[in-house]
Amino acid sequence: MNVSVIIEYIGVFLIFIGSLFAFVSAVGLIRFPDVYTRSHAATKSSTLGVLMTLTGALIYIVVSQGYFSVRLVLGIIFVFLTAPVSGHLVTRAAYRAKVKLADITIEDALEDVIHGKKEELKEDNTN
Amino acid sequence: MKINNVILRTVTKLVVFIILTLAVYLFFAGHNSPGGGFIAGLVLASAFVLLFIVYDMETIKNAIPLDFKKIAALGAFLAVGTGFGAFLFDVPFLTQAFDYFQVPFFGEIELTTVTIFEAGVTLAVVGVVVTIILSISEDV
Amino acid sequence: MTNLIVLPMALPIIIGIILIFLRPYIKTQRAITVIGLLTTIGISGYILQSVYTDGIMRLDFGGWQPPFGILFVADSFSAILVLVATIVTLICTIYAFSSIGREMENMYFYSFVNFLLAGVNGSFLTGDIFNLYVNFEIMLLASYVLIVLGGKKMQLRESIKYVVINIISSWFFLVGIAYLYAQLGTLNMAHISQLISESGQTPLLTITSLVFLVVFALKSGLLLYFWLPGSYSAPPTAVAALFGGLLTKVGIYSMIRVFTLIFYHETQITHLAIGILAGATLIAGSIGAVAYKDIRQIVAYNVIIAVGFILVGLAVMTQEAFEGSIYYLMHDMIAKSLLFLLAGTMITVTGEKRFDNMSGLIRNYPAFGWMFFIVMLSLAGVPPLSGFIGKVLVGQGAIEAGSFILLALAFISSIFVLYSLLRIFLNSFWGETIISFEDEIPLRKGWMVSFGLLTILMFVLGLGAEYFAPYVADAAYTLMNPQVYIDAVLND
Amino acid sequence: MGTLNFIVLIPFLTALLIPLFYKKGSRLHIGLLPILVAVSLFIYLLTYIPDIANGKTFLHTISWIPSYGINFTTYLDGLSLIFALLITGIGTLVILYSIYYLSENEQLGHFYTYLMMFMGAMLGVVLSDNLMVLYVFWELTSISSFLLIAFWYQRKRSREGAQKSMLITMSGGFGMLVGFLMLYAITGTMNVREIIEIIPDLTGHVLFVPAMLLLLFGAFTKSAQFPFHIWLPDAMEAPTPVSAYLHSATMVKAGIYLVARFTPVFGGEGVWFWIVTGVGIFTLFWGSFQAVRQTDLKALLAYSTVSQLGMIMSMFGMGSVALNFGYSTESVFYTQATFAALFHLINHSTFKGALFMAVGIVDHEVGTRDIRRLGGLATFMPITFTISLIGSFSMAGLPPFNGFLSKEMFFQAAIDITTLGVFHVDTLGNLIPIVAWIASIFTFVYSMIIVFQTFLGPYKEERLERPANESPIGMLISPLILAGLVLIIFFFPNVLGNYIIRPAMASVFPSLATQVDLGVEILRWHGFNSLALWMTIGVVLIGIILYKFPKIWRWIYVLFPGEWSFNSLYNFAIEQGEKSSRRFTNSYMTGDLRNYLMYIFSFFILLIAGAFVLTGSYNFTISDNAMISTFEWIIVMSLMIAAISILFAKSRLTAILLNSVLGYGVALLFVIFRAPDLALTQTVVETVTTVLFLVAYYFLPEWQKEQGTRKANLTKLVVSIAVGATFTVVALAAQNNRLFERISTYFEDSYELAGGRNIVNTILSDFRGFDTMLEVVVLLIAGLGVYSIIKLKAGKRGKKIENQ
Amino acid sequence: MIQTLLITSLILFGIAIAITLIRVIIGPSLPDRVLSLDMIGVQIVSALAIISILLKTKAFLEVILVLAILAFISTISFTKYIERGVIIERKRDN
Amino acid sequence: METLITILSGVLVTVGTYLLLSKSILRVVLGTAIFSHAAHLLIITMGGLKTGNVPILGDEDVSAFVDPLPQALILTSIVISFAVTAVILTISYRAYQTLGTDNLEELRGSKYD
Repeated sequence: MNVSVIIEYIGVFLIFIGSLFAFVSAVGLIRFPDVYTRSHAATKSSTLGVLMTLTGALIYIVVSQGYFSVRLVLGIIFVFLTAPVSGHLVTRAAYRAKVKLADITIEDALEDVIHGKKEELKEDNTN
Repeated sequence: MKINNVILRTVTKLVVFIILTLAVYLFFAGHNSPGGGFIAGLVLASAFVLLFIVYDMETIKNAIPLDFKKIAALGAFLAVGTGFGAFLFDVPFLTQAFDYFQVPFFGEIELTTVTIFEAGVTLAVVGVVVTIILSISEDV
Repeated sequence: MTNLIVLPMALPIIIGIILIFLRPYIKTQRAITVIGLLTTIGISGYILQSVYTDGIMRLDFGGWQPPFGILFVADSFSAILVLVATIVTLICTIYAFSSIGREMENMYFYSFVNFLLAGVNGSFLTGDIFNLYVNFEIMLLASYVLIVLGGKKMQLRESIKYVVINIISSWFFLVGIAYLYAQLGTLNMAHISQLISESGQTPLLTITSLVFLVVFALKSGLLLYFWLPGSYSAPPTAVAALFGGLLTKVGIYSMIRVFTLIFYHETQITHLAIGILAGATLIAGSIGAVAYKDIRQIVAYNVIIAVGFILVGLAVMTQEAFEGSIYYLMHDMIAKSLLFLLAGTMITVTGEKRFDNMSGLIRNYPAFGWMFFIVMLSLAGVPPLSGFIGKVLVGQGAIEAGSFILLALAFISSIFVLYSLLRIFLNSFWGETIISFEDEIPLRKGWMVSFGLLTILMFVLGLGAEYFAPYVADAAYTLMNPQVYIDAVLND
Repeated sequence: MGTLNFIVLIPFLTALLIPLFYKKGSRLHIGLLPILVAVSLFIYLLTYIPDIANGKTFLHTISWIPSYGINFTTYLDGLSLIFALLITGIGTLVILYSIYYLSENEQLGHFYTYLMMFMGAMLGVVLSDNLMVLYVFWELTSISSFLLIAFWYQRKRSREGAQKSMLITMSGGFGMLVGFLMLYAITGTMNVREIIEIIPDLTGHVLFVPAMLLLLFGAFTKSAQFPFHIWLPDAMEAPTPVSAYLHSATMVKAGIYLVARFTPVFGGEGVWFWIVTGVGIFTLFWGSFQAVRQTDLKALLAYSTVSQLGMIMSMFGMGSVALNFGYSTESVFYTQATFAALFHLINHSTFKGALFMAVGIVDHEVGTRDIRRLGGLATFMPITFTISLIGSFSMAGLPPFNGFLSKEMFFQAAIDITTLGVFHVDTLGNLIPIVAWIASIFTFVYSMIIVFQTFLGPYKEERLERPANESPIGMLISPLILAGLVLIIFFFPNVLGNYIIRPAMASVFPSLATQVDLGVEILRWHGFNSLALWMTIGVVLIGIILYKFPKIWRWIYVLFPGEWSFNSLYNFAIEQGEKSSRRFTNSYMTGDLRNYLMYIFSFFILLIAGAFVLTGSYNFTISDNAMISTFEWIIVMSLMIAAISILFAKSRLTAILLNSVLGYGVALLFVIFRAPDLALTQTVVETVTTVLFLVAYYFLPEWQKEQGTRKANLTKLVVSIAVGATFTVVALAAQNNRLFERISTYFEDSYELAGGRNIVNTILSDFRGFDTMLEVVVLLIAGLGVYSIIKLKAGKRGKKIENQ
Repeated sequence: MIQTLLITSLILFGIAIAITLIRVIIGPSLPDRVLSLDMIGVQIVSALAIISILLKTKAFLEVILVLAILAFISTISFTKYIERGVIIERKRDN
Repeated sequence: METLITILSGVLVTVGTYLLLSKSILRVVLGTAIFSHAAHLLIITMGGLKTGNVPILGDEDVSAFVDPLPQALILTSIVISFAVTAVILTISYRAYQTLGTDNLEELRGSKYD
């Protein structure tokens, strides 16, 4: 087993673990009670899973095909940059659109700050 | 109503830069790997769309003072115009010429009329997509 | 210089594009459009002549040998239609100069007209089935815009139906192409035809051809014309005239082309179906034409009758019948445009849509009234106007082929055409004059020019039928002998 | 050469010139130009008489559409000469009459244009030898008749009459055209002469009888034979000169001309004999029967014309049997009917023309033609009275007028035909003389009504518009000439017979004319043993009784109430036709897109699935299929689920979201199918489309739950599934029916051919670059279109909710 | 071994996509769906990476990047729609 | 695989047809979008699936490629569908704005009598 094969394995394992993460976060997406908690599953673990997979793929390709893909690197950077942002945006949108928090939620710190001021916001599209 | 978009805007700036680079890459890579005029145009257009979404129309229009309809027309003109080039050389309409040149330092370079054609396609696609999106959103 | 045959399509496109840059200069736009169309007419005439003398012309785009590239093929049939379509477009455009209004002219109206013509001419000329689809789309998109341009309620309402139905038909077209490609693996129409004659038209190919039948029936208004009466009534007069003259004709052309060049082996299925549809169209169109008092409805149903009539020629598949269909196509493009222009002008000058609300127009507009009378006779196939020779030849073909039911339907339908238009004439042009001379809206010069030109064309086509006979005969010969077309494309 | 052709064309040229010269109130009457033309044509045609009488014929051809055998061929023989003389002769008189009849305030320019057009067309009909050209002129006569009937187009009745005549005669014309085309199909020539030569060998052709029937249809509509006669009385709305000219003397005789002209083609056939004779004789009866009940003098004359035309028609029918025998004395015997027909044709033109003009004078002078308001005019209008007397008596078949001669010959022919041994004449044929006789009684009665109820009896000035006065002499010239002819022909019938009718007989019976002289000596006196004479005497006696005592038999008309006529059938058809066609069309043209789509999809299913099942093209195997991995299964299933759940989406955003999912899923599939370019494009386009949806949907209403009846939803479901199933099944079969190799392998050399390694891209930009170019144009149109549609708004903008 | 692992990972991603799709379908709120769509986007991106390895081709690397970008744009437009209705504002109001 | 994808496009067609037969214009537009997906899948299936490599000529010698022609056709078709979708969306939007309804039943238009 030479080095490259080992590195290949590392890549593949990264991919595999990434896929596990993705799977778990998908399960989380189903099982969590409200959109805010689900967004955790989606953005945190899923992002991690994707990043791991992509990194794994990058490594694997570098080793097996001897090709360093700038596009893949860019992709990794991109996902790294955007995934949290989109998660953030969705949650914020959800909150502004007055999506109900789960019953088990204890405190809504933003209630007065946002909903207090703007009753005019549309109640549209919430289901 | 004020919505704090700082995070989004910061990211967007970077992202748009990536997209533009990608678009240019896709445009030139198109003949030999996935990509090409169409896709480049679409990707480019999506960069504009992103800008419009994240910022607003007026800001972007001021930043990029272009009439996208004319860009689209120009693109179509280029695309159709390369066809008319055939009349000059008495070859069938839309005959594309290509050749390879050995250039020092860069190695083999391919020069082809397809590039002009593809540039037209790209411009047309960008122009049209942006025109469509803008026209509808402007009409509030 | 075979490149010439791309010009009837490429010239309007490039002019349409240039006009975009000239948006504020309406006068220049008009001038360029007219010059461009005149040039196109000249080129089309030249193409027709050269096809007649030197045989079928073809242009392989990019120089790729068929069947690998796309190509344009000009045989007499397509050349004739290109010529007439361009002439009709020119005349409708002249009408539009003084009717369409500055607002629309400023909204790229002339570009869209040019694009429409490009799509139409491209459809006539292309020899590649997928390219035909693309050409259809050019024509359709231009027509979508033209039908809705102006934004009146009726336009919007009818355009939705028009657009959706056309999307469906384009979709069927794609499906048909997919089926065909799966079986034959090629897109060049001549090549398809050749392969089919090698393998025989298997039942599945026949079914594929029926998919195309659905497509072209939708486009040409053969029985599936539900979109037609509404959408031809909605747009401004000049546009309606263009539609009336061109749109269904492209469907008819494609139907004829596909079912003579490609699917001509199983006529007892495909052509029987076409015959039945044509008969049903004649019946339903005739009934529709006498059902309403709204002028534009009547006129629209007349379009439907003509579709049925022309396709009788395809259904019976004889040399005479094809010649008749071709004559009738030429005639119908001209006469229908004129009819639409006249009907639209009647509505403009009276402000009424129903003929029983108009009366005595002939006192105010004598020349106008007589042109309506002439176009009515021409459409009914009264000699020596343009509709006559086509009718006679289709009739001959039908007799020769023994299709007496179609023959009867075709001729009875002309009585309905006559009656439907006669009612308009009697009620609106004759009768007590309602409009006083002070109130009358003067007819613009541009209108009269376009009416006059079309009327003259009807006479030319009718009295000078002999002049067109060799071209028409050549066109019909190619339709009857697809091998001529195939040889011109593949074997030289 | 081709002076004959010019005879036809000159009236048309005149028609074109008239509008140029016409000026209201000019010193010279515009009518002078046409009268000059007509009279010179008449005189010119007269010069042909000697040649024609010697058996010469004239033929000239000008090419028109030789490719289809359509040439402007004129042929002048005895038959056409009779008609041509009538057309130009009566035409001259009518124009002369009209100059005084029509006021200068009328649109005289139009009138004479139409009249000249008609004259040319009519000459064209009788002189053309080419079927198609004959048809051309035939339709032109219909058109000019239409224009002339509706000369006073402000009147509703004129327009209706014009419409009716146009529809009926044109329909007949179309039928006749088909008949001609069939003749062409049988014989392969468009020339009547050649057809006559060829046809004897082809009478067994399957199209022979249809062609004959269609041709007769044309002839009967034009000549107002029962039941197509209904247009003629309504055509009387035309100015009287027109009625006199078109609707009694010339145009209505075009049908008769046609029958005469085609007798050599179809004559001798039983069908021809029975239809022509039967329809003619019944029309004779029906016309005279209806004429008696009329109160409008012109309507009365119209029915009388119908009746007389029927009579002529029946005689041609009877004469045609001669051709059944070939040459023999017996056949010559039967040709006498035709001789009588031709003779009566001329006579009818003279006396009916005179009568029409006289009635026109009455109408013109007293302002009414209702016989209930007329009476006692003889003292005020003696000349008109004389003319009417001559005309009526001639029509009634009394001596010493030409009507007597031809009526006698008619009776004789009707009696003779009963001796015919073929066509089952021995049974039904006996009816012919009886019907003829009864009809003649009615003819007598209405003839008396015309002259006596108008001119004798009490003078009712208070019921007239204007007090009666004799008309200016100008208007009297033409009827006087005609009345004079009525007398002259009676005294010198054989001049006519020898020089004009005899050559015409040769045209009708070309095969017999070569063997024997078909001329007939017209006798004024047949002796007392002639049955025909006794029939005439009977007619007169019974006629006088009926005329004197109308009360005892008029109840008969109650049996034939007006609503039962074919006229009301026509009106009913027109009215109900519109209503029911509207109902029918509205029933499927609902304006609802859903219905239309339903029709289209159903059509698709029926046609494609139907053909699929019928041809049994089912062909399904998965052996050639590519492998499916688990991942792919999952993706495809997910896509199906996503697609189906769009149907259940409660909000539009969900639907768009799911559509996005579908789009990305399809992109993923493209990746799996090794199509990177497609995946790229699909991804971007999907996103842009989604953005577009979102942008546009902001302005659109939230989507409502689809409410519909259970049944409607079920139908939708069934149709959808059927469409999907048809689509799939055919697609599967198509895949497994791969007949040829793809052409695409060619493109695999793209690097050498087009200098690109990405095959798809080289196809797009080079091999099929034209598609791409057009696609750019499509995009451009869409972009501009969206811009224009948005920017250009009709009227005031805003979201006002109005329903139209 | 490598092959098996890769395929397993691919299947896992497939299942993940399917599960996420269920969330898109059942909602209940719009943000839920948008979130899930975004997640499907990145899951597909990863799946693409694995497919690229399996197919031994570089052709799909562009797709990965483009898909990542565009999923992001989609998400942004959806969130903006939910938040404000208008995706593209005429003029910023702050 | 071909069969499966064909069935998938069949399902898409069914869904699209059902949507097209709806009252709301929005659903109709969505229906057309789904229809175009179905057509694209059909076309690529008709060229044969996974019969070879990605149709990009690499340096290495690969003998079999998947059929590139349908891919080119689909590319064209995708763009055209996009153009059409844009136009019909615009039209329906304008129709709603002007006519105040997106319900096709209310868009029947005045009855001609």
